[in-house]
Amino acid sequence: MSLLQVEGMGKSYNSETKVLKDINFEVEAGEFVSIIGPSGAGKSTLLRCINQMVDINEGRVLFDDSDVGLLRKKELRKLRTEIGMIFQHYNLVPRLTVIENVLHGRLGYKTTMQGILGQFTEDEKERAFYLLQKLGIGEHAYKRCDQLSGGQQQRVGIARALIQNPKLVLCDEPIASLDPNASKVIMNHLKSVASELNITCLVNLHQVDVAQEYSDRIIGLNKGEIVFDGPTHRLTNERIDSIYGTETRELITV
Amino acid sequence: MSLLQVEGMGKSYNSETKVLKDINFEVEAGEFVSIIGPSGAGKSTLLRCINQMVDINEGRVLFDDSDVGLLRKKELRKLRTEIGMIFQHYNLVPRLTVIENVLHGRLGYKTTMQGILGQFTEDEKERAFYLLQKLGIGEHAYKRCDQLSGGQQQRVGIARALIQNPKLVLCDEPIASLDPNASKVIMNHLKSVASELNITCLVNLHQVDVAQEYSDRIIGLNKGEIVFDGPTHRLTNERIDSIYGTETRELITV
Amino acid sequence: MEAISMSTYIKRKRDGRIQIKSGNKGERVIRWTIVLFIVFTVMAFMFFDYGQLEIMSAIVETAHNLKIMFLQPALSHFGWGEAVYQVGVTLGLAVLSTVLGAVIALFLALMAATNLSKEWISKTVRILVAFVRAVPTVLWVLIFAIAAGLGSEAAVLGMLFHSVAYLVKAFSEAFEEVDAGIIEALRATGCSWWHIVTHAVLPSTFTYLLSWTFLRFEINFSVAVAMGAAAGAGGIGYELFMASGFYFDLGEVGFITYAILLIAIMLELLSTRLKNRYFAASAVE
Amino acid sequence: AGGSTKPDDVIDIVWYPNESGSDMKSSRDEIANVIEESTGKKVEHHLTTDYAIAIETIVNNNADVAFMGAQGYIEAHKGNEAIKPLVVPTGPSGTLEDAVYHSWLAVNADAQETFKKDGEFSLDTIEGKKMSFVSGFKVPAADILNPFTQQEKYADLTEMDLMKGGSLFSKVLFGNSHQGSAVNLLKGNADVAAFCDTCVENYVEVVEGKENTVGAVYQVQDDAAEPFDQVTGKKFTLMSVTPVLNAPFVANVDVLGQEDLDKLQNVFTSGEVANNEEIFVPEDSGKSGLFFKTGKERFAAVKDSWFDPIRDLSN
Amino acid sequence: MNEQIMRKRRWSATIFLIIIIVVTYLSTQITNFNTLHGIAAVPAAMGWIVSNLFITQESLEQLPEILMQLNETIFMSIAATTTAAVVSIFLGLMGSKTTKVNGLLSGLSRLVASASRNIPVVAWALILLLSFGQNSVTGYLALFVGTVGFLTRAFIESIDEASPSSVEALTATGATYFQIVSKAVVPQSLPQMISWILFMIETNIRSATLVGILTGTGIGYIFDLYYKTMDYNTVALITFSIVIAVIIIELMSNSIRKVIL
Ligand SMILES: Nc1ncnc2c1ncn2[C@@H]1O[C@H](COP(=O)(O)OP(=O)(O)OP(=O)(O)O)[C@@H](O)[C@H]1O
Ligand SMILES: Nc1ncnc2c1ncn2[C@@H]1O[C@H](COP(=O)(O)OP(=O)(O)OP(=O)(O)O)[C@@H](O)[C@H]1O
Ligand SMILES: [Mg+2]
Ligand SMILES: [Mg+2]
Ligand SMILES: O=P([O-])([O-])[O-]
Repeated sequence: MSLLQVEGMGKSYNSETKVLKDINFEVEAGEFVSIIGPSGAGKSTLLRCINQMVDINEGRVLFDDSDVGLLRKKELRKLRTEIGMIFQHYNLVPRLTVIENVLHGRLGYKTTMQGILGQFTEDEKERAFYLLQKLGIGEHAYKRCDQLSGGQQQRVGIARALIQNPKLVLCDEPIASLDPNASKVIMNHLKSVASELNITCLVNLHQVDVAQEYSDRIIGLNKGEIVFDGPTHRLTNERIDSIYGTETRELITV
Repeated sequence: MSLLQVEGMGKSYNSETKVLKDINFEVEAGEFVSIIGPSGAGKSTLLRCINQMVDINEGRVLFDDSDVGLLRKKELRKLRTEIGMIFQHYNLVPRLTVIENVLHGRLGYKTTMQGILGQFTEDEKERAFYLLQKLGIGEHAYKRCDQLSGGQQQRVGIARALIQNPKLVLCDEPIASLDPNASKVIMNHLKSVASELNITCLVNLHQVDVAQEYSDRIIGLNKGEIVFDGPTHRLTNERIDSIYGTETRELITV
Repeated sequence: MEAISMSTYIKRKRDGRIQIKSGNKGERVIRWTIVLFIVFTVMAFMFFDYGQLEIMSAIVETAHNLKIMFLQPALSHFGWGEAVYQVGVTLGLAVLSTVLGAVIALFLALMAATNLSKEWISKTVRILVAFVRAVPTVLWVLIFAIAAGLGSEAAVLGMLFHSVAYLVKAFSEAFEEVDAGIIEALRATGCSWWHIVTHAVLPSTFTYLLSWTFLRFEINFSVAVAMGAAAGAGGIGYELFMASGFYFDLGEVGFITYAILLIAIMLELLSTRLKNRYFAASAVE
Repeated sequence: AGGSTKPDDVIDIVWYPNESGSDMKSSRDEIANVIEESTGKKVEHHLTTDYAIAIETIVNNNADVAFMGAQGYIEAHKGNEAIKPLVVPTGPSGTLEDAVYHSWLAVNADAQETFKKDGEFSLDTIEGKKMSFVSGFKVPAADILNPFTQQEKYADLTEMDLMKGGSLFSKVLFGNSHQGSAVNLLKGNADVAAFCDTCVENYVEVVEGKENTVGAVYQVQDDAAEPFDQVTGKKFTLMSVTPVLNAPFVANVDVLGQEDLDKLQNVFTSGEVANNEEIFVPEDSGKSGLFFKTGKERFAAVKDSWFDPIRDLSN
Repeated sequence: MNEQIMRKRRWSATIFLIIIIVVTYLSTQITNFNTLHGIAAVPAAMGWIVSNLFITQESLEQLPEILMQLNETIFMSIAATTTAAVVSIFLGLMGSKTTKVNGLLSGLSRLVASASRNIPVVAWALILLLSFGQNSVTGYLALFVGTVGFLTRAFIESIDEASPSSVEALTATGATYFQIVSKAVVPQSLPQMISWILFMIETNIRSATLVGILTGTGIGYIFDLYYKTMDYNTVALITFSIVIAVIIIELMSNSIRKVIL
C-alpha cells in the first residue's frame, strides 16, 4: 500500500477559479518526489492540501490509509505530527534560540499544559542536539535564529521537521531564498534524510536542474493540473516546455 | 585649463582617521572617469568633497577655476547647479511623481519662494519630458516614483541631474542596486550623456569590468590614497590587485 | 519643437500649462483634509463664546501667574512627606490600572487578533473596545465613583477601562504582525492554539507588548493626575485641584506642577532607556 | 470599605468639598478620634471634589457616615431608606430651635446700588447678571425662581435653566465650594454669588449692619486664610438671607449597624464633644474648624421628620 | 556555558516578574486598593449603570442643547489641534535630525515639546482657568499647549522617518533650505502628519470633556452640571452623544488614513 494517495483532488479558494483540478498520484514510502511548475500553478496549495492546512473541496487524500479530510481536530493534530513541513522562508520564531525552535517540532506530542510550560524531556533535548549536530549547526544551538544565515536557518527548519519523527516531509521551495552554495547543502541534507532515515520527501522546486539532479521522480504541474508524472530521466526538454509553456524554458533553466 | 582640479585634498570625519590623504588629479571637460576601490576606501567621500556636500580639511578643489572651498552660501548653490549628482539609492522623493522629481533639478535656479510654490516654466517642463523620453521612461511621467523599478528610478535620477544643465555629473555607485540588465541600460545612458551632451562624468564603481568597459580613464583608490590613475587599457591585473589587495581579485571580478 | 511632438504622454491643465501633479485620490484627499481643517478652525474661532474675556489682561495675568508658579514654588498646605506620599498614590493608581489593564488586554487582544481568532469573536471584541475607548476616561471614573463609591477602586476601575481598550488595540495589532508563516509552521507540526500563542506569538511580540504597556503607564500617570483633580480620585492631582481651585495658591500649584513634571520626565527617560537597551533588537527587525 | 451591606471594622466618613480643606483637618481628625474611641473601629476619611459623589457614595452603601447638607441628606434618604440623620449641630442656644445657618445672595459692596429698586434690594435686578453658585447641586433655586416665574417671560423657568445661564443670567459660574463662590464674587468674576454664612465665617467679619440681615456689609479679614488671602479687605453686601436647617451628620444603618449608630449618637451628643475645642472651636481663638462656639453649641440628635420644612420648600 | 545564558535569561524573566508583582503590591497598599472590593465593585457598578444610566424621553428634550455644546467642544478640539500643528511643524523641523538648523534650536524645541507634553492637560487647564476664567478660550489653550508637545514629538519622528537621502539629493542640486523642506521633507511626511493630527483631534475631544469639567465649558461642563444634579438620564444621553461623536470622527479619520497613507 502506498504511504500517500491523492484521489481526484480539487481545490478552489474562491468560487471563480479552480486552483487544483482532479489531481491523482501516489507516493511510496522512501520516495523523493519533486513537484515543478510555473508560478501560480498550485504547487504550494497541493502540499497544503496534504496535511490539511487548507481544506480540499473535491476528492480525497489518504495518508497511511486514513482519509485526512475526515479527521477530527485531535486526530488531525496527530496526523500533522507525522508529516513534517519545511518552508521557503524557514518560518522560525526569530527571537527564540535554535534549540527552542527545533523543540517546537515536539509540541504536537504534548498536552496543552505541557506545551505552555515548555516541558520537554531530556530525551527530546538530546535528540534535538543530535539532529543539529548531524546537520552541522550544533555549535549554534543557543544562538537566536535571527542571527543565523539563511542556509543555517533552513537547517533549523529541517531539524524542526525531523524531530517530529515524520513519515513524510513536505518541502515548499526549500531553497528558493538561498544562494547556490547553501542550496546545495540543503538539498544534500534532504536527500540523505530521505535515504538514511527512510523518510518520504515531497519537494516543490522552481529549479528544474535541481529537481533533475536530486529526485527519483518528478511531477509537473501547470494551471492546477498534473501534466507530467514520471521518473526523472523521462523528463525531456519537450516535456519541460509543456510544463512551463514553450517560450520560457531558457529563462528557467539558466 | 581642466574643468576640475583637485590639489592636495585631505579629509577626515574625526580626528583619528584620515579618510582621504593628499588627493591630486585633474579632469578635462567631456572625460568619462571611473573611480574604483574597496569598500571604505573613500570613494563616496571623494565625490562629496567635490561639490562640498562635506567640507574638505586640506588642499583645495578648483571647479571651472574657482576654489569651491572659498564659496559663500549663494555661490555654493550656484556651483551645485553646475554639478549634477546621481546616487546608488536614487534618492528620489518617493511620494512625488516622476516629473516632479525631475523638476527638483531646477530648484537651484529658483528663488526660495518660486521653489516652494513650484513655479516651473513651461520650457522647463518640456525639457523634463524631453529628457524622460530620451531615457525611455516618458510614459511613466505621472507615476509616483515608488511605483517604478530600480532601473527606472535611476533613470529619473539621471534626468534630475541632467535638467540642471550640469558641466559635471558625479555618480556614486549608480548601478550597485540594479540587476545586470538594468545596469547595462544605465551605464549606456551615462556614456551617451557624456559623449552627446559633452558632460563630464565622474563615476564611483564597484565593478571593475564595468569600469573597464565604459571609462576613458580609471582612478584607483585604496585607504584614502590614489594608487592608480591612467587610461583604462593600462589597468592590468596586477594593478587591480594593488587597488583591492591581492587575495580579493577573484571575488570582485566575478 | 521636437519635444512636443514626441511627448505624447504630456498632460495639460485647462489653461494649456503642463501638469506635474499626478492628481490621484490620495493627493486630493490630503488637499481637502487640509482645507477642511482650515475652514473648521476659522469657524471655531468665530463661534467661540469669548464671554467678557479681555485677552491682553488675561495674557498678562497668565504670565504673572506662571512667573509665581515657576519661580516661587512652595508648599503651604502640606509638607514634603505628604507630597511624596501623594505622588506615590498617583503612581500607585497608574501602576494598578496599567498592570491589571495589560493582563486583561492580553487575553482580549488574543481574541481580537484576526490571525488568531474567529472572525465574529474578533469583531465583537473590537466593537466593544471601540465603544469603551470612545467614552472619555473621566466619565468612566465619575460613573464608577458613583457606582462603586469613593476610593481607589473607582479610580482604578475607571482608568482600567481605557487602559484595556487602548492596549487591546495595540496588542492585537502587534499580534497581527506576527509572520503568518511562523504560525503556519507551528500549526503544521500539530501544535494546539495555546502552543502557538505561547511559543510563537508571545515570544515574537513580547518586547512590543512591554513597550506599549510602558507607554500606557506614562499616559496613566497623567490620567491619574487628572482623575485626582476632576473626579476626586486622590493623589497629587487632588492636591493640585485644591491648590488651584480651592486655595488659589499659585506657589503650591507651581510646586505640584514641578513634581508632576519631574516624575513624567523621569518616566519618559526610563522608557526610552528601556527601549534602547533591551528592545534595540526588536526595533531593527 | 463597604460594597456589601455587612458591618466591617472600618468606618468610612465622607466629607463635602467645603469641609475637605486642610483648615478643617484638625476637626476632621478629632471627630475620627472620637469615633475610634467609642466604637473601637478604624476611621477612614474620604474627601471629595463633588457633592454628587459624596451623596451617592453613602447611598450605595460605600460609606458609613457622611457630613452633608440638609438638602443632600434628603436626596440621600430618598435614594436609600437606610440613611438616617445622626446628629445636627445646634445653634448658640444649645437647642434645635436655632439650628440653622443662612444661605446668602451677596453682591459687591461697591456695586450694591445697581441691585436696588427704590432703595430696597430687589431680586428683579439680578436678571442678566453674572451669577456664581456653589455647585449645580446647591442652588437656592426656590428663592430666585419665585419672583421670576410670576413674570410671563420667565413662566417656564426651571432650576436647570438657572444653572445653565443664558436665560435669566448672562453667565453662571460654579465655585465648587462656598468659599470658591464667594471668591468668584470678590474677584469680580461674578456680579452676584450664592454661599452660606458658616462656610465663610472663618474669613470675614461684619463691618456694617447686623449679622445675617439684608444689607449687612462684610469685609474679608486681613489675615484671612486661602482662598480669601487674595481678596483681603474686599467687602460684600447681603441682598438676600434665607435660613437653612443645619447640616447633619448622617449614617447608613445597613453599613454601620444599629449598634454603632447608637454608640455614635451617644458620644456625639455628649458634653465631652460639645466642649471639645477642636470640634467646636471657640470663636475668639482665631483657629479654624468645623464649628464655632459662640454660646452653648453642641450636637443634638434629630429625626428624619425634622427636615420636612426643606422637603416642603423644594416641592 | 551556553546553558548558562539560557538560565540567566530565565532568571532575569523571573526577577522581572517579581519586580512587577512587588510594585503592584506596594501600589495596592499605598492607594488602599482592596482587590476583593475592586472585583465586587464591577458587577455592582454594572448593576448601577444598567438601572440608572438610560436615556428617557424627558432627557431627550435636552438633546438640542447637548448637541450645541458638543459642537462647541468638537470645534474647540479641531481648532486647538490645527493651530498646535502649525506651531509643531516648525518645532518639528527644528527638532528633527534631518532638517535641524543647529543643535541649540533643536535642543530648545525638544525641551519645549517635552515640558508642554509632560505637564498634564489638567494642570494647564487649572493654571489657565485662574487668569482666563470660565471660558472656551481657556479650554482651547489647555488643549493647545498639550497638543503642541505631543505633535512636536510625533512630527519629529515623521520627519526623521522621511529618508534623508532625498534631502541630500536636493542639497546637491543647489536647492535652499526651505525648498528642500517643502519639496523633499513635506511630501514624504505630510500623510503621516495628517494622520497624527486626526488622531489628536479624536484624543482632544475626549480630553476636552475633562477640560470642560474643570473649566466649565462645552460638553464637559454640561455633563458636570447634570452629573452634579444627579440627573443620570441626561448624563447617559450626554455620554452617548460623546461616544457617537468620537466614533464617527474615528471612522472618518480611519477612512482618510486609508487613502492617504
Ligand atoms: N490563501 C489563498 N487565497 C486565495 N487564493 C490563493 C491563496 N493561496 C493561493 N491562491 C491562489 O492559488 C493559485 C495557486 O497558488 P499557489 O501558491 O499554490 O501556487 P504556486 O505554484 O505555489 O506558485 P509559486 O511558485 O509562486 O509559489 C494562485 O493563483 C494564487 O493566487
Ligand atoms: N559621515 C561620516 N562620518 C564619519 N565617518 C564617515 C562618514 N562617511 C564615511 N565615513 C567613513 O569614511 C570612510 C570612507 O567612507 P566612504 O563612504 O567614502 O567609502 P567608499 O569608498 O564610498 O565605500 P563604499 O564602497 O562602501 O561606499 C569609511 O571608513 C567610513 O566609515
Ligand atoms: Mg508556492
Ligand atoms: Mg560609497
Ligand atoms: O455644607 P453645605 O451643605 O452648606 O454645602
